[in-house]
Amino acid sequence: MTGITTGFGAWNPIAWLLLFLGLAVGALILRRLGNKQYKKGTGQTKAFLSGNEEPEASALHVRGAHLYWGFVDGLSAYYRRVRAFHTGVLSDYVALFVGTLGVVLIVLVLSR
Amino acid sequence: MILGQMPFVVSALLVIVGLYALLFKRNLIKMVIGVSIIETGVNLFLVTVGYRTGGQAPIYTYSDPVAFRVLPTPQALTLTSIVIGLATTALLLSFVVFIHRHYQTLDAQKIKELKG
Amino acid sequence: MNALLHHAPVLLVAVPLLGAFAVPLLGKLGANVRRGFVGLIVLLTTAIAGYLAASFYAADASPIVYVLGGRLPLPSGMVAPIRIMFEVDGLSVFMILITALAALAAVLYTSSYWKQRSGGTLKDSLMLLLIVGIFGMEMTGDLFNFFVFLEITSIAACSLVGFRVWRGQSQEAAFKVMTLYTLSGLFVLLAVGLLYGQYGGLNIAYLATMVGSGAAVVDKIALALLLTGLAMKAGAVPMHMWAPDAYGEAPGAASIVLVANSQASLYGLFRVLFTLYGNAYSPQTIAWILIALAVVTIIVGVTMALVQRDIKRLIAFGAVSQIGYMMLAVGVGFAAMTALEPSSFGFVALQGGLFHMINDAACIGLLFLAAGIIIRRAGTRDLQGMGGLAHEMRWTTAFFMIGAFALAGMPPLNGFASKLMIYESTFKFSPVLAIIAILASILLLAVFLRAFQAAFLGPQPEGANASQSVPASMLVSMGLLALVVIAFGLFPGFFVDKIVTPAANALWNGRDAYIQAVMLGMGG
Amino acid sequence: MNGGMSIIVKTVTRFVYALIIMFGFYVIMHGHLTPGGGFQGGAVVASAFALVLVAFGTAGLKGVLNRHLLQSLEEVGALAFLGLAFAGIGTAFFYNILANSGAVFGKTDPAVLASGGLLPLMNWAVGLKVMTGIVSILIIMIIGSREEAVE
Repeated sequence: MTGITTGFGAWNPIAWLLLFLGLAVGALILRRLGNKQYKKGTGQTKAFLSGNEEPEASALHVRGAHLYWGFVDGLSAYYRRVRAFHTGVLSDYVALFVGTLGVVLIVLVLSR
Repeated sequence: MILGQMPFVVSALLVIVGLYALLFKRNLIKMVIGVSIIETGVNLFLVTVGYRTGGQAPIYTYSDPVAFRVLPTPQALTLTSIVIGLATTALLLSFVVFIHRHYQTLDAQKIKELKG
Repeated sequence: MNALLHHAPVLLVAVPLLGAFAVPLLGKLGANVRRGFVGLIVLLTTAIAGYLAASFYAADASPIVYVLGGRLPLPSGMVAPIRIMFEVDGLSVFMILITALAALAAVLYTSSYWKQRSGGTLKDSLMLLLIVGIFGMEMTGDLFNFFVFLEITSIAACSLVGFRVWRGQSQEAAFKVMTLYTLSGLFVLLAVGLLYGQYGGLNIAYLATMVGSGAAVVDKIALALLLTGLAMKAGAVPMHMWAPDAYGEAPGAASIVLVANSQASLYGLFRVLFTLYGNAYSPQTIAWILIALAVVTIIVGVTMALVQRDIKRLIAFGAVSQIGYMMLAVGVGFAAMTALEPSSFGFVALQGGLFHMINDAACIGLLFLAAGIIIRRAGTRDLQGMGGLAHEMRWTTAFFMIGAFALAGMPPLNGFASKLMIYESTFKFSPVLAIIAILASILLLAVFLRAFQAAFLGPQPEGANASQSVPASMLVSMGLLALVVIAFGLFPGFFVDKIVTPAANALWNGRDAYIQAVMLGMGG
Repeated sequence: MNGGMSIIVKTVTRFVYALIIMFGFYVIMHGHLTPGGGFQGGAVVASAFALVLVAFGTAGLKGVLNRHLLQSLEEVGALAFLGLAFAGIGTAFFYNILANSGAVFGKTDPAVLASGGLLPLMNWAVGLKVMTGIVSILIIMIIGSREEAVE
């Protein structure tokens, strides 16, 4: 009753949750087995940046607008086109609407 | 026969004229007028669809009870659509008033703060 | 059949309409009276919707016909059924549930949102009018009344978008949206006129029996007008430009009702394709038009969302891409249904697409409501200028996370269940489409992680006004949606069985039942 | 705008506007018998006010029309319409309970003003809503454009 079958596979969230919880418990157990010998507050727990001083968290923080800069830059050819496509001019909106209507109309009338 | 098709031709022309205004006119008021013209074209089309040769107007009071009367549905549709058109035009024009107040222009090409 | 159940379809429209007209009068008695009244009206409407749905599913899920100003059977001697009718089948009930959920969440949220600003009276009135229009679109059995309700939603929705008259952008958005909505409405009206001229009737069931018997070109032109006009109102690329403007500029609570409005247009599209036209004209072509629009919508929606800086526009582009998933699933379903040998994966695709509609309404609604709080707290819509809100807004953070993860299809939330159904059935149909859908879904997760990181993590920027606390009613409203998201996620089988399958059945093989419900009610 | 138009327009308006209002009410009243009805009649009545506004400027209507009163009347018209629709809920929404009943508006013979059941009442309700609605749209738009001139 809780799950769904798609005809090729099945999905049961309760079973998934049980599995997830089991794995989580297993992971915690593994973590408990780890080494507790390190000393807090010393160099052992600090980030190592090639020996440089670690900057403050606020200076390291990447704000929202800059996230995925690399991804967007890599696709810049696509983004240039698709952003130019969103002109913000009402006439273009209407033109796209009427153009789509025209294409759909032609395809439908030509189909048998 | 061709004359009988004239109203359809005219309504198609009206729609095209209205679309022309929407596509190529830069003044917002003219674009609103374009919307109104398309509306008129569609309304004319609806009225024409309801026309039957020799049919009487469906006004019960004065018509001969056995007369061949047209179905009043298209007229009712047209009236409803006119009423809706009035509301739409009023709303569009009030937006234009406010746009002019904020942007100091009515040029559709310049009103594009929202893009991308 | 008792009286309340008998009148339930019309009451769903009449009660909010009464509310919309009475609110301005009651508003003169004071804001609290008005707010209580609006809450009462919406609760009543939701209760009627719930009751209608419960009785509908408890019975044999056959279509209910309600004749305004008369009764079935209609007077004898008519060729076509000339009455204003509501016809409610499985799909309508499903859409009614979505709308009721959105309306309830929006009104709960809004009950405290406008305390500081004036003009709440008009906003409540418009919101109720929008709800009236959406319910009407989803229930009407008459093509012309579909147009009328479409225009009601257009006018109410655009007034809501342009409600903040002190913002230039909101006026710009409202003007653009109104022009496009009007144009689409006029195209729909033109199609209605064409069909009326051809067959002399407006009833959807009657027209469905006649389509194909007249001039094919006229039918096809009408179909193209209806398809494009309704796809535009649903927000399909390349006609989606209005959607980010409208969703972005509408007040927070109105955005969720606007999403329900888009879905109602999608409902209209499905009704036209499956019930009105069936497989009268080259259904494979139509299905592929739908699929092509859907693929472009998914890709453009999600990639544009990735580069938005305005948080509401970001969510809005996400909403656009989700419309693509629904169209993809239903397009695949339509193609499978009208294929020479219908195969069961098409039905799964339909189920998935419809299930995704209600999931999308809940998740996108949750995100828009959370975004409203974020904007109010951060004092900006720009992702660059906000941050660190997780420190003091634990509930909002949790709700935003639930909405984002669910929409991006993370197990075990509801978005995963519906998307899984879409992926697997689409994969069977065409692997490339499924791969595009999955990749876009991953990208969508990245989009919302970006919004989440920007708004909630990191240090707070200078000058954030941290004094305001989130009103309880907003948290309750978001909690309601989050509950729906989690419940649908944990028990997808139950909900698919109960509410989605009747809706999918109405599309898959319910055409005859829909027609018969009206045509058998005609006098001899 | 405040000065209004020329003396000719003003004089003609004085003659005509009452006639237009009367004609509008006639159209509303006979909505169930002849072409026309609530919306058309209401629009005609509102056009009389529009004429006065154009001829005399905004000063012409100052004090005569109160925007809040107009909006309240508009809501009353809408509620009356909806209430009449609810009146037939025993059978169906919008069911015409008065038609052919022989009672107040229920005369059965055609071309009588007191026929048509709820229809004439609905015409009045719609007429009230439309005339007040259009007049308040006019007033609001004039106020809107005037503030703009001040800026």
